[in-house]
Amino acid sequence: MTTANISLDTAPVPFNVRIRQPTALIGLVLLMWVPLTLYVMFGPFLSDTLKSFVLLPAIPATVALYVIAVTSWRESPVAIIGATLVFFWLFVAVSAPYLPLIDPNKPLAPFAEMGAYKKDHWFLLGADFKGRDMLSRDLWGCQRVLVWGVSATLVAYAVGAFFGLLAGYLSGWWDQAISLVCNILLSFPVMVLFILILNYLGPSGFNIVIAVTFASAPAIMRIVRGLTLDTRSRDYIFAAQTRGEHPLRIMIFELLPNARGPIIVDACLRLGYTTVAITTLTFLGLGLQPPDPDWGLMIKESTKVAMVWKFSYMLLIPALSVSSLILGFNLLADGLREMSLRD
Amino acid sequence: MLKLIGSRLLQMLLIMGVISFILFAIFDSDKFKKQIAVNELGGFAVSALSEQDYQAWLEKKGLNVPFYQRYLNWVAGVAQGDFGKSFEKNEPVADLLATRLVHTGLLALWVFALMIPLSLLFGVVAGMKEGSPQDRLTSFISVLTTSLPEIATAIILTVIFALGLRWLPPNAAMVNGWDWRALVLPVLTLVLYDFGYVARMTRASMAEVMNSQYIRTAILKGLPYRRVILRHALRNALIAPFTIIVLQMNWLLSGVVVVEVFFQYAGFGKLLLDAALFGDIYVIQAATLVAVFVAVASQIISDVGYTFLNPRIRFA
Amino acid sequence: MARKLPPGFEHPVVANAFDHLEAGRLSKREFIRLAALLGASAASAYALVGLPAPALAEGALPFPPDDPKAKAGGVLKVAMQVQKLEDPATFSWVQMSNQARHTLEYVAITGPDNVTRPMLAESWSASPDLKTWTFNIRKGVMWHTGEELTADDIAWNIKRWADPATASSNVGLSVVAGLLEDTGKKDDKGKPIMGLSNGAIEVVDKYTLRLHMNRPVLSAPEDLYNYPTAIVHRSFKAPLSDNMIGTGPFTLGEFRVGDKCVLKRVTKTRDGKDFNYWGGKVYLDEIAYYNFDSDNQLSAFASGDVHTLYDFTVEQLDLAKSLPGIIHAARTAQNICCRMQVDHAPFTDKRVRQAIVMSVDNEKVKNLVYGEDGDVGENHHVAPVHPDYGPLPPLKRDVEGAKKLLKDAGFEKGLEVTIDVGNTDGPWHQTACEAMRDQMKEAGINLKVNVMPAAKYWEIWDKTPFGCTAWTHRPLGTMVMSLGYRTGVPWNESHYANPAFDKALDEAEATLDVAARKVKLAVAEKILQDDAVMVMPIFRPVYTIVAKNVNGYQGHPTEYHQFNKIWLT
Amino acid sequence: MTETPIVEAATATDRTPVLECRNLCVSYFTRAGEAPAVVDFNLKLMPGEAHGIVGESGCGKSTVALAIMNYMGRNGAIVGGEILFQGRDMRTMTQEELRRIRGSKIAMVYQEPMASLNPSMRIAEQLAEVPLYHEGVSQREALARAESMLEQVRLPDPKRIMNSYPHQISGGQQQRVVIAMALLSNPSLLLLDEPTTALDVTVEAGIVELIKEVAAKFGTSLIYISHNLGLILETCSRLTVMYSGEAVETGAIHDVFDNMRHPYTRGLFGSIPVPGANKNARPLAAIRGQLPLPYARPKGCFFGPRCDYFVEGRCDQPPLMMHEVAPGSSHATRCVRFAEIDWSAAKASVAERQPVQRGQVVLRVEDLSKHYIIESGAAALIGARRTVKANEKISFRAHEAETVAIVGESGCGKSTFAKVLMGLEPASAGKVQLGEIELANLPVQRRDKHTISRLQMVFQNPFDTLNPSHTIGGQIGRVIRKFGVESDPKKVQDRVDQLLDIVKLPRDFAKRLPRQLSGGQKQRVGIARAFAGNPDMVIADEPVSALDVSVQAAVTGLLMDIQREHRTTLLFISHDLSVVRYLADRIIVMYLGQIMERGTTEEIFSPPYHPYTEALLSAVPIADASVRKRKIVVAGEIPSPTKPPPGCPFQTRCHYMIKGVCDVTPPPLREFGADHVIACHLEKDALEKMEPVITAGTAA
Repeated sequence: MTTANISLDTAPVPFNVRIRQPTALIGLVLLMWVPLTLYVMFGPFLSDTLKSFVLLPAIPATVALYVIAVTSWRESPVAIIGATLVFFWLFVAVSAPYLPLIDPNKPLAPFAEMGAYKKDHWFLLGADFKGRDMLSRDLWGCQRVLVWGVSATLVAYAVGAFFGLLAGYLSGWWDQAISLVCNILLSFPVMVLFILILNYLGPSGFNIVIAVTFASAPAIMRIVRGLTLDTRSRDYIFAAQTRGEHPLRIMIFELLPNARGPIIVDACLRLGYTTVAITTLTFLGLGLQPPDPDWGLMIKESTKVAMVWKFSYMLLIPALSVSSLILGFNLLADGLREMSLRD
Repeated sequence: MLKLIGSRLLQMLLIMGVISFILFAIFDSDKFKKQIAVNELGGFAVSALSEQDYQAWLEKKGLNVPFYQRYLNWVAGVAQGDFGKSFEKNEPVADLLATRLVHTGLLALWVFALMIPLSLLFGVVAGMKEGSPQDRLTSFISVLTTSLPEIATAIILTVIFALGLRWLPPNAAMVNGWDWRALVLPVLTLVLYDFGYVARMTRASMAEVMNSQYIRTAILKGLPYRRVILRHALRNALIAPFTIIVLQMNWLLSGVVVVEVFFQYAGFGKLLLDAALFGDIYVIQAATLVAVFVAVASQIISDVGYTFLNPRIRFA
Repeated sequence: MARKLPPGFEHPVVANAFDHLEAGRLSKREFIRLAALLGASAASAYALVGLPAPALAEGALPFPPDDPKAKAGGVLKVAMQVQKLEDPATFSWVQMSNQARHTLEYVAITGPDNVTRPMLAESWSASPDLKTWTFNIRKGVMWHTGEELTADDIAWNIKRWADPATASSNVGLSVVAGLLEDTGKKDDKGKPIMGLSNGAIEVVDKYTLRLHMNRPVLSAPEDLYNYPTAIVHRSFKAPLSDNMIGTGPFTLGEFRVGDKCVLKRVTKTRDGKDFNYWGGKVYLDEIAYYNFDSDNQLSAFASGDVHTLYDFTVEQLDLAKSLPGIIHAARTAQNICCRMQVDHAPFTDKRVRQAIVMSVDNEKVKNLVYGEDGDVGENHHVAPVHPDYGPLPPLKRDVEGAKKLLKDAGFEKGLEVTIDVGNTDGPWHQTACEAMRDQMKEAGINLKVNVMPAAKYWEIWDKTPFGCTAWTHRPLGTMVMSLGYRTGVPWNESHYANPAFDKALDEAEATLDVAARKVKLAVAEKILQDDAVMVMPIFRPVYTIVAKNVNGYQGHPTEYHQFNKIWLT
Repeated sequence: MTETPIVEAATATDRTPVLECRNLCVSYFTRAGEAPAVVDFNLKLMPGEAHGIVGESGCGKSTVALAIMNYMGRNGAIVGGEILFQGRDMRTMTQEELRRIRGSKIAMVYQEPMASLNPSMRIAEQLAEVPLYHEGVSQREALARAESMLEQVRLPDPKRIMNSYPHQISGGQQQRVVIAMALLSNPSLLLLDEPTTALDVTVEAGIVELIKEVAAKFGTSLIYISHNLGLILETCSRLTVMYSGEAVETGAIHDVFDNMRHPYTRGLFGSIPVPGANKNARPLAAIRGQLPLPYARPKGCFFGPRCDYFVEGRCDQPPLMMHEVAPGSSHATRCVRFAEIDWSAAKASVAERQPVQRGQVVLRVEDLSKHYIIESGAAALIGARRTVKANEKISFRAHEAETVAIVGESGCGKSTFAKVLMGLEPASAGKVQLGEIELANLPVQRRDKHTISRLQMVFQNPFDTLNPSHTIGGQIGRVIRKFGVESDPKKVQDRVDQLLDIVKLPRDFAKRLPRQLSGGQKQRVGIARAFAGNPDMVIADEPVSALDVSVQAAVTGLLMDIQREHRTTLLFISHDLSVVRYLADRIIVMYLGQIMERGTTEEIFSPPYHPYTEALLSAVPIADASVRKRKIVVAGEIPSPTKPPPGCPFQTRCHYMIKGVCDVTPPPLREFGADHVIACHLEKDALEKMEPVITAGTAA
């Protein structure tokens, strides 16, 4: 009998324990996120001095978060790989201003090839058609995608989850009405919806947030609604009701926390979709605007100047970068799902 | 069942009506009229136009009448199969749309023809034995492919096969007449993305079925493995993928925009984008409605198919 | 009249010009152009000044000579936006005229050498006061209908342009404007309605047409090759694409806006007789324009889909260089005009404008974007390629001066300005502005470059206080100045209003003596330059690329396509 | 003696065991490493013999079954011992050989019939497969056999059943189909894994009868796996008691039942409410502690930590062997000290309690009715509306400090009644008075704090009753604050601790999350939460049905104690008559939303009976060899509450059914004694003539 090897195993910490984080962690997340958002969204309004150090606190926060993530997701290599990819880009995003990179908008040596040494600068990844350093542009490029992508997803979730809870818990005509609106929105192919909305609002980061909200919120609403319907029939909800709790309280404190797991998984996937969307839209000229570096933009600009083998790196670099980020999100989602299924 | 379909179709028409009206309303703004003028006459010319000339131009374009009136005319026209005339392309929208849809249809046809068998095969094989090498392989491939956005896939494929190896043309504009080689890259791009997703779904559903108790029953009945898989497992495992595959039509309409623009393939997606950028309201209208139609129709089909495949619901 | 000039050069202006030539006040090329304009044959003009004349097809046809090796047949594929063909008189894009140019021809044709030669006209002459112009119409020019082209046809076309109902931009051309008079009627906004003064167009006989201007016009023949002046058949009714009757060797085959425009050789007239083209041999069977928006034209060429393309931007130059093909760079007066609205703070203060202008080194900017190609702008919108360009001393960058001016203007703490950029001709606009940004910084000016989509820019190009507008090529310096800077003219985007300038410009336009005119125009140029209305760093070349197997291709400064003598190997 | 077990019925001739397990060890391999599910399991099964395996959840009894089938799933494996089927070791067989045995020689019946039938195949095909693939008969032949087999398992209208999909027939019918499937190829061994757990008592009785019959008829050997000792007693001749993967005691039914020799077995029996048991006279004795996790088992005797006879240095010394109770006897136990323990002494281990006097009326229910109108989904499209009479004319009273039990099978509307009481659903008609307040149509939102706190509830499913994302303390505290018992954090905290003490949970549980608790502990917290607001009345909806017997006893005991202390009125909703008998003062028997019989516990359990009560009583399996039962097996299934039969709801299954009366007019209320009411068409005397169903024999 092999009872020996069992004793040294400890019961795995359940998934939700890991997801359900102490407030300190939330603090860290904010510490990472708020500066980054400030820097990217409101950069123009910040004074240069402020701009120069606003991101400093975010760097240790990011590293800390990464360490926590890796340690707590130990037993899911998939999740760890995902986290590593995502956090790599997060790290680059928050530390870009402090990395030894030249100004990503500075035209130096057009079409300098990979590893070329021109204008006393090494172009490790070459330069684009304006002679701007690809490496620098590629690294800086992740900032906007990350910030806009994540904020868009967040907003979409806030809206979607709220209506989902409403529809799922109150049901009745609330459900009817909300579902109808969602059906209308869901009957558009996403890209069509994006094109229409952005074409109407005009291309800009904030409008992308709006567009993404319109496109994703219905789907999210459906998910949350489903989860709510499922949870709603649980005894602890009855318990709360028989305690005479206010519906809003029940929704937010009793229902929502238990929909957490699936929502987080879905959110990761959705982050991927949003990233794709933003890059694609920018490529189509409906998204973020030049001159600041952005992967979609780099692709867009390169497609008309780099259509030969010799210059193809201009296309490949941003394409691979964005893919790696999305891969990160997807793996993360997979890992989390895997873990949530285990316990 | 028929009642259900009927009501869904009705709902669809309603939705279409609402949407088209909204579109007319928002594209009625001076901004968009100006945009059309600029695109057609050029910025210099437009700003040189006197107000009177501009009005004359609007009148020539039929943009001077209030939008609800235009909407009514348009609806009336649609009733007789006349979708109006494209400002940019200067030809009846119906013809324009028809040709573009044929192109995109062809693209989609190939995509499905390749994607469905591939993804189902991989998915089923992977799902049959969870955790087996082929399962891990499939999962890996599908995560990878789903993580490559079309634009990236398109670029990578183009760089390798068109710019590098020079086996295939880098764009699908097909100026020298029809050329299947030009279609390869766009199709591959779409297949690659879609394959992963469907394969994952198929795998998941197959795995779930294989873990179900009735499969255990079937095995413990002493049935041959082939029988268990083919008769007991597949039927139940393919219900979910079926609906997903049908819903891919909807997704494909989004996918083609990028691919067609990147490869300059004169299809539906490119048409829609051009129209939107130009402010070509009648084309936008028709294109959007077509898109919505396809989307909703595919939803209906998948629902109906689902109920049909699933006795539990069919005889509820 | 120092000495007797050979026949054809009788015109006093020509004679006078010859004196300037002798005295070295006028370049040989300018003399040739002028002589040709005023009716002398280009060939003889070349001979007179002792320059090798570009060879022409036999019978002095205005096309390159036939190449003995030339092989007939083949389809020339061109990447270009394929646009709609409505009314040639209201063409708004050169692309449209290119689609039509091999069907609808012009009275005159300006060659790559910028010398204007007769086309549908056989020759012309101008009265000494330049108010009366006589055009002898070429005999034996056949419409696709089989009829012969007559003076009446031309007259009919000119009348059509002059008719307000046509709303043709041609009325802006001096050759047409000279024929108009105030009808006394006014439109709703009180603008006088102009109409043909009676007897302005006189059809002397079947082959002779005489125009009576109410003011001297120098550039009549040149105007008649302006792209909206294509000559259409009397049966013309818009849209052109429905029934394309012309005198050219090609007519419309397949046509789909935004897709393709295929031109087919005309062999039979409409009534089934053989069609013989006046212009001698034509080699191509078809000319096929395929729709590619400007970004994708070069990649289309790269993938071998097309033989040539409309144009590509400087960013694509390196890509183009890496491709097999001959790159043509035509020197033009196309430019970007970073102009400030003089009635909009802070630009109301002349010192601010001057500071901005002084802080920029035009040559550096130009070199950064175009390297050796193109001409450095001098902030007065007249380009060296303009025949009436009056040279001024080159600009000097003066950062200190700029700083001082700013200080005086009360901006010692530095100045914040934003420039709108639409990249309407490609990202190089942005590049240029970013270069300017970096230079201005040294003078304490903080320039913010605000990039927007082209279509969006065209909505605000004449409204934004500080914008980077692209102006296309126009044959004469006077022309651009009066279009853009006269008080109150519609395209005056800078809202510049200076009577002194207007006066100087009037005088320049009124002067017929070329050299004198250059001098007069220089005055206007100086005024504009000193008022610091714009930074105009670049006159850009236009690039196109042609596959090796295309013979006889000639680039044209205004990107007009003329493929009669092109043949493929 | 109960009625003849199957051994006698089919005494096999040849003496080779059908099945023999020798030192069988099965493990599951998880992330946490190897988790032994079955350890050193031995079993010898003679032809025609029926062997029972009992144990609580997680004791590995189902694993044994699957191991015998040699089907261990992905992460399971037989790591030791051998399984001899008719003398051949199954572990040496090839997949093909196994396939030929499975379903033909060895067949299995599963716990959840619905899940074990393929939802997208017609019954006919699923049945026909068996002969098709094992005997290679023709399609027609196979179908014919299938149909006749359906008849043999007493399915009405086999034709219809053949052509229907699993979801179209009721649970009981599904289980019969599964049994038919198992018997189709006339197996020599039939494995039954909790075959009736998912079914209602009356239905269960039918199935059990069937199993016994067919086994007798086909001379099949049975292995009957169940957590219910009563069922084992009824079906088997031998049994094995399992605990935490080990067989702790095995032997012939009567040896084990009458003189058990393992503390766990003893504990198990001690915690089952048998007729003798009574909350005051003979309270149940729960087993303390809980089942160890597979990877956290103690050294030596796995039961050690929970055992009263635990002795250090002996009980914690592996390996523990099975010891024959008497040399040569087949009765064996895994207790090292079985010889020293005084088994007769240790019987009544728990002290008696004084019965409480009931106070005045707290709850008054009069003619309460609750009807639903369903027009959901498909129905809506057809435009059909059906009214479901969940409750019909319910009236009764509940007094202070008294326990009123509502008994009934699924669909009898007992849970709906609870919802109406709690104000989650409005009543359709009738009165409900809590003290003076009329609650019938007072939704919970409109009830004031006080009223709400007076009426609280304990829920059925321990895994749902607590919100997984809040700490125990938080959830109890919330109630305290909500009901304004206490407000300032310190006091609340104290109160929480107090309550945890009351439900016998360590105080530091306050900081724990529900998932870190066992089912029983969760249920305790649920009780604590219910009593947090000092309610006058607590509704307990099947509070223990989802718990293992040993835990059940503890929880019910706890409930009783608290009630006793607070003189709370307890409304105990349950389907389990034995539990009800144990703890209720008065009982209400419901069927399809109507009260069939109402009276004190004694009145209910002794004649006169309502025919349904009678059937119910006889259906309940009793784990006491000394008790005799009158067999009344009711036919058929419980009709769906959406289309109840006319007249008396029970008429479809009642064997006293009077044509033209019962199926036309609703039954009259017949009064016996103070508050003993029976709703039946039978005349009073007819009812009174009934014989008692359960007669306690002389205890061995």
